[in-house]
Amino acid sequence: MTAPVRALALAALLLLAAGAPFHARANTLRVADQGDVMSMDPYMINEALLLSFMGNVYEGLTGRGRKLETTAELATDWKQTAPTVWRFNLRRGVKFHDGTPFTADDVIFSLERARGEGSDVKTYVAPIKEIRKVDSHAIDIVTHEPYPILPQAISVWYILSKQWCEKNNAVRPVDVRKGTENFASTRANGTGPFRLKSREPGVRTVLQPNPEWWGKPEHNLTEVVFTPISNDATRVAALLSGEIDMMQPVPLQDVPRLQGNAALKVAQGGEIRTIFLGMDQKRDELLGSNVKGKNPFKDRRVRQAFYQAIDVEAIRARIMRGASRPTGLLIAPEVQGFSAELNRRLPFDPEAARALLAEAGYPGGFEVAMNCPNDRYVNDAEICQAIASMLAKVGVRINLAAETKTLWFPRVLRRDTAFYLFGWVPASQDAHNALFALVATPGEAGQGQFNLGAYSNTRIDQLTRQIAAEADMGKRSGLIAEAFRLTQEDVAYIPLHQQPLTWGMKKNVDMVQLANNFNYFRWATVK
Amino acid sequence: MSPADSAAPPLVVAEDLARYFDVSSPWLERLIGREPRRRLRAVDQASFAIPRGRTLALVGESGCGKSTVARLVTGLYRPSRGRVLFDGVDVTAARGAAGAAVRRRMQMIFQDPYASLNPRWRVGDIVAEPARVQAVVRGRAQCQALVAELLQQVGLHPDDARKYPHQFSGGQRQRISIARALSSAPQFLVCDEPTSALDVSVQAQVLNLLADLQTRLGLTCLFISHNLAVVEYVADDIGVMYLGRIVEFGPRDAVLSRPAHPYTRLLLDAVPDLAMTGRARTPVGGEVPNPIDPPAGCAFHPRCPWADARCRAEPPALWVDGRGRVVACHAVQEGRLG
Amino acid sequence: MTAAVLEVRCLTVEFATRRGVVRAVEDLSLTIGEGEVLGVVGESGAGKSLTGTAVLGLLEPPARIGAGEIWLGGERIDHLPPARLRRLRGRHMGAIFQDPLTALDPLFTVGDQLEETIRAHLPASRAEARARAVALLAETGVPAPERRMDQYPHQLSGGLRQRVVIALALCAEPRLVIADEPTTALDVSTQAQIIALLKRITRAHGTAVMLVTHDMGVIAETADRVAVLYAGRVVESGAVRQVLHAPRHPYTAGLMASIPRLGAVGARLAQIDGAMPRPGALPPGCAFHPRCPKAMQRCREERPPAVADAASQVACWLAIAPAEMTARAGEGHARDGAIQALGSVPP
Amino acid sequence: MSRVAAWLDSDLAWSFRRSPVTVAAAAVALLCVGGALLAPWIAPHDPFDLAALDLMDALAPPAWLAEGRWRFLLGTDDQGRDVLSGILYGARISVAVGVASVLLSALAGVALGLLAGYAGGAVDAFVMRVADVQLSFPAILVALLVDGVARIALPELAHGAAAFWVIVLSIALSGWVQYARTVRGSTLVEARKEYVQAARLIGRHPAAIVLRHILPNVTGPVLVIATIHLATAITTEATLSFLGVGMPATTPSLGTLIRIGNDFLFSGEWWITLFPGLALVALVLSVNLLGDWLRDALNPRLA
Repeated sequence: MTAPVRALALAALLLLAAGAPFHARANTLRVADQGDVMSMDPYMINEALLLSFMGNVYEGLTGRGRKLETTAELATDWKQTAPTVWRFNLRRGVKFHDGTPFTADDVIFSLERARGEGSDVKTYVAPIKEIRKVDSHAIDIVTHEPYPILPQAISVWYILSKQWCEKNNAVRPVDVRKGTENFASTRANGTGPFRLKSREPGVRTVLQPNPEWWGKPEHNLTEVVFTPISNDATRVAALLSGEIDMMQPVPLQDVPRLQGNAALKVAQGGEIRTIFLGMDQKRDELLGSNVKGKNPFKDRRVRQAFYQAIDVEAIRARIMRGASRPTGLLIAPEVQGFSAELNRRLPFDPEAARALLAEAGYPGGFEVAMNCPNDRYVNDAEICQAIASMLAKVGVRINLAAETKTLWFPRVLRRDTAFYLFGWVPASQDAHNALFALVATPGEAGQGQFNLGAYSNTRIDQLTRQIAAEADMGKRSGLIAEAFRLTQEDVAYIPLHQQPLTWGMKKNVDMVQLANNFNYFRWATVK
Repeated sequence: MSPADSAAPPLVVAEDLARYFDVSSPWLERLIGREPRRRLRAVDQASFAIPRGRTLALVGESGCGKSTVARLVTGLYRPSRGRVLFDGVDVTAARGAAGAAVRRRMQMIFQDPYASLNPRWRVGDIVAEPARVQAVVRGRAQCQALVAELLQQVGLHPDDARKYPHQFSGGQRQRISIARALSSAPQFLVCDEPTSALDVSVQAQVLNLLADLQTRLGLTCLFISHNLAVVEYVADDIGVMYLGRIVEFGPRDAVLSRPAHPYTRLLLDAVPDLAMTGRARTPVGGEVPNPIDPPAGCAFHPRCPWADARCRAEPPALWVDGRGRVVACHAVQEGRLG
Repeated sequence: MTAAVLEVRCLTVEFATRRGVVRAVEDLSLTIGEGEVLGVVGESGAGKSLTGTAVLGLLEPPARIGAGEIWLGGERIDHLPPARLRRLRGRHMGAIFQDPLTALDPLFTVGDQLEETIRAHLPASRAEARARAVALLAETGVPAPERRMDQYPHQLSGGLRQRVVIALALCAEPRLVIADEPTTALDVSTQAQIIALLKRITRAHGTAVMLVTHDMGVIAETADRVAVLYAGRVVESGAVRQVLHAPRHPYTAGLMASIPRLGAVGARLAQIDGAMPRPGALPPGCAFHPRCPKAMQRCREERPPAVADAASQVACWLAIAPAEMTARAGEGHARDGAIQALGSVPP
Repeated sequence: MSRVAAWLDSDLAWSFRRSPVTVAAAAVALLCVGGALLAPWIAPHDPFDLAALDLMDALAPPAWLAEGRWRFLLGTDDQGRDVLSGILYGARISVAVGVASVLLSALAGVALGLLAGYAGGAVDAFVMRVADVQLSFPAILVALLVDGVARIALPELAHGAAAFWVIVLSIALSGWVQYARTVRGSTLVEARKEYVQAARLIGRHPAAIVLRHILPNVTGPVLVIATIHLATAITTEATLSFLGVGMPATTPSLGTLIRIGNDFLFSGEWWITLFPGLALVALVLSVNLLGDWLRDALNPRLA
């Protein structure tokens, strides 16, 4: 061996040797989900996955702790100075990722952005009337009516930089229903513990720690790589092969296999997400139906017939492999306002269903299209198929459209649907959020923004307003119960179940699992 | 070879025919490479007349433009300049009914007997096509009768009408081609190297057949060939082409026995003589230049032993000598060579 | 005459088709001596190109040698393994084909191809190979050979390309050159140049040449001896002068008469009626009899053997002496006769 | 009868009989296509009848395994659908999509190829540039695009009957280029041949020349491409369905069945994906082998 060759070989060896520990020390957390984060703009869609992921980059005035308690983030403290006025003191010395300082102007700008055209997060800021700037780091939030749960309710209303949005022509968020992109769709400028390093929609999104974050990091990550893998088997294979460190959801049929793998662990819990079916109760003629000139869903008997035709226990046993919690309510037991007494389902009874249909004037059933995602909820498309087959037995023919959420979300959010599957987590952990977003009559201020069948009951609207303003918890519970009872009587929705929360991880990964399924990397460690 | 009626006007007249082909690269390439447009002068200044019942042969090597002339005369190509008169009618301008009428009176026989018959058609359909399209015959029975008659005329059996071209040999296919050409009862026949793809024994059959038919039907012919020996058998007049131009024109015997243009002499010398077994020749050197970029002056000057400064600079015009020959050559005109 | 460079004995080339074996060349024998040009002439489909291909060992399935032997310089080559044959082909046999473009690799310069071939077969340095290549180009009449060495085939005219192919065929100084229709794709004026060149060079190098062509004119000017093929068999062979001027086989005679020649004004061309039969559809007896004006009953029944006299050899019942005919009539084995007759061919 | 006899005696039939692989491929293809066509009569269940499905039958293993039931010979999927019936009905859809899209793309490709090849000039340049652009998009991408557009344009129609035509259109849209290129090439060659000039000479209409003279002479390669394209089309449909943009899950094609089954590969319910997968492989492979054979058989050879 000649001298230069030997030197080269030595250098190569050294590089290899240096590379290995370097690789180990670079604590990259590779995460996979069944669907992509649809945008980098936290106002683009009110979807838990997006809010969860962007919650690592952006922060609200308040936030959530390890036990889902409300914590101080961009606000250091707050107090109610009048029934409709809240004083928030803002954290000083906070900088956005681009270096601009965070001030009260950014909060005011973010309010206008969140309740303006194109925003999908109107529900969170709907109670706010205005924000008055006290000084550069203090504001007064004025609500229309007394709103005791304001700090909890705004925990996923993230604050954007006024200057950055204005400079980059991103003052308005992109409307998911119309589907174009702007600067903020692919770039992000928050104050959070992680900053966006790169974004390839549908392929990978990379975060890296923000060294100038105001808080004290409790993670040891150097990089987070997020990859959507919609195919269940592929996602499982990626975890088994070590290509990724953490994934969710674990397909229910594969839970035992992952549990049996020594290198892996499965974190399971009950998610507070409720899966339910919605029906168009507004149009005079249903989309994709053979019933012309009228809307069968306007008839409560039809809605009840649908309800009673569905065997939720069979879905739990076969499709959810026993891991779901069938529910009669739109909220989970962990949510404030839940009532065990009300959590009863109408019995599964195909005979009754047929009779109700006949009574409503559809003895032979009818045909209707159904919109369903196939990469949003646990076994979403399979549930829809099973429901289609159950409804077929009472004579209802379902034209099932199961598609990716990037197509499905805009479609159902435009209310271009007759019958659909949906899931909801009240971000505030409070029943009011569910009533306000799902049950209230749709309106400009964000009420009923996710009431996609446009169900309307003026009494419930009134109750919802009262619940918001009611500070007496006992009275408040009564109001909530009444609202849900009315919802059930009307069969406004067909609740199905709360889905299980299952994460698959390598043994060396630690992450805090929250019941709202938010993935905060600030508490993640890789050993 | 019927005697020409010198009083009657010629059947076919070509006046100053020219045809250029655009052989430029695609415009994008041209734009990028800054290449100029390139034109190939396939035919330039070709004028001739063919009297009724007579045969004009155009002779020259490949690329000299003789086949282009054939296609210009029949209207397959549009001339870039000049015109063709058929019995007084401008072929290039005739359209519609007038065009169809003219076309019925002229037909063509092609070089390649394997490519000139549609392999998917039965011989009967091939032969009948011109007659059908030109409405010479009507009805199935009439058509079949015509096909049978034509096939017999060219020495095939009427039953052959049911066969496909691949069932025939090259010579037989050329007979089918001739039958097809005769099907619309034309007066004028263009033969584009009709025997150059055939074996000699079959070539004789086809040449004899053509000669017989011409006599019997009183056809006027334009005969294209590269073989002077073949031309001698069929032609009344001979035109020699070089690089798109007619360089010598005259009655057969005059051209063959007393060639004037140096190129005609070269061609004559190149005809292998079967009597000269083992004889060594000193052939004229050089090859036909690229027609896209022809030499200046007389196109033949790089190969011509008599070329001088004038030949290199000035293209010679056609010139009629005292003995009725038409030649385009400075040397001949100046009397520098016999 | 010196020893034969190429000797083909009773060669049969056949095709296995679904309807049985078709013989495209049958019982064909040839010899070519040093510095001699043998013209192989016949109509398309007569089997002349197949013969050349068989000698080169380039037959492709379904064609194959069915019987017979091929000897090159005293070595039998028809059954050699492909690798050995390939070496032999490069070193001792050169080939010139009809289309010069297919013989040249469009991606390499003329010089590359010549040098590579020279160095593959002769012990020569790069410089020596180049010098030899330039010399060869000059010899084949390529003007400015130094400059042409660096050009690509598409930059040359057809005539120049054929000259390069000839140089390529000759560069390893082969003993035998097989030229298959070397002038057919060329213009008349260029044809004469190439014929003259081929003749001059092979004479100078003492190369044996098998010149395959359908053009009697080329044969007349170039060949020393000629073999006339009809339907896969040699019907007549001998010295060019003899065969062309005093043909003994009616087919050769008809062929010669049907060639148009200058100065025969006004005459009608003699013609042979009909067409050559396809291999596989040969008539019984003499394959030529349906077209032969002199056909007799015997021609329709029995295949004539090849018989030779001092100057030529012919396979025709007319040429066989009546005594011989009666002598053989009893045996009825035309094939034996052919072999015996061949044995008497002068070397 | 004499026609049948003549065909049986033809070179094509001869080369077919001589290749055992081709005969086997033809038998498998015939079995697949036959099973697909006869599905409504031979399938034990109707997998497209949602009312007949029972979720409680779901995930039954093949009959010969423990817990297997003879009612479901090859087991059931996650919705309780009989896998065997699913394969038969699914193959029906796959074959229908394949044949329809091949016909459509061949029709479009041949027409455009003839037009480009015969008209030449700007028309040719335009068609071929479009073809180039088309070719630079992978077939799947084109299909996804068409599917996406169709879903936006026909929101409630895009599923069910319309989905079939959307898939057919998608596959045809990416498939026509090959036909067009081949036909254009052959047309250029044929148009230069003298028989076409002869037809022009007698004043035949260009359309007549193209249709009567050129078309019959360029169809040979089209047949070969069509056979191979059929296999590609079936695979593309399977891929599309696998990606979830193909046939709806309630009327599954082979590809949809494989996708459904794929989710259950790790959990041990292998029969849901294996049997449809085998059926797809058998179908595509046999059609492909037939195409290869046809290409070789139609290839002009010596003698």
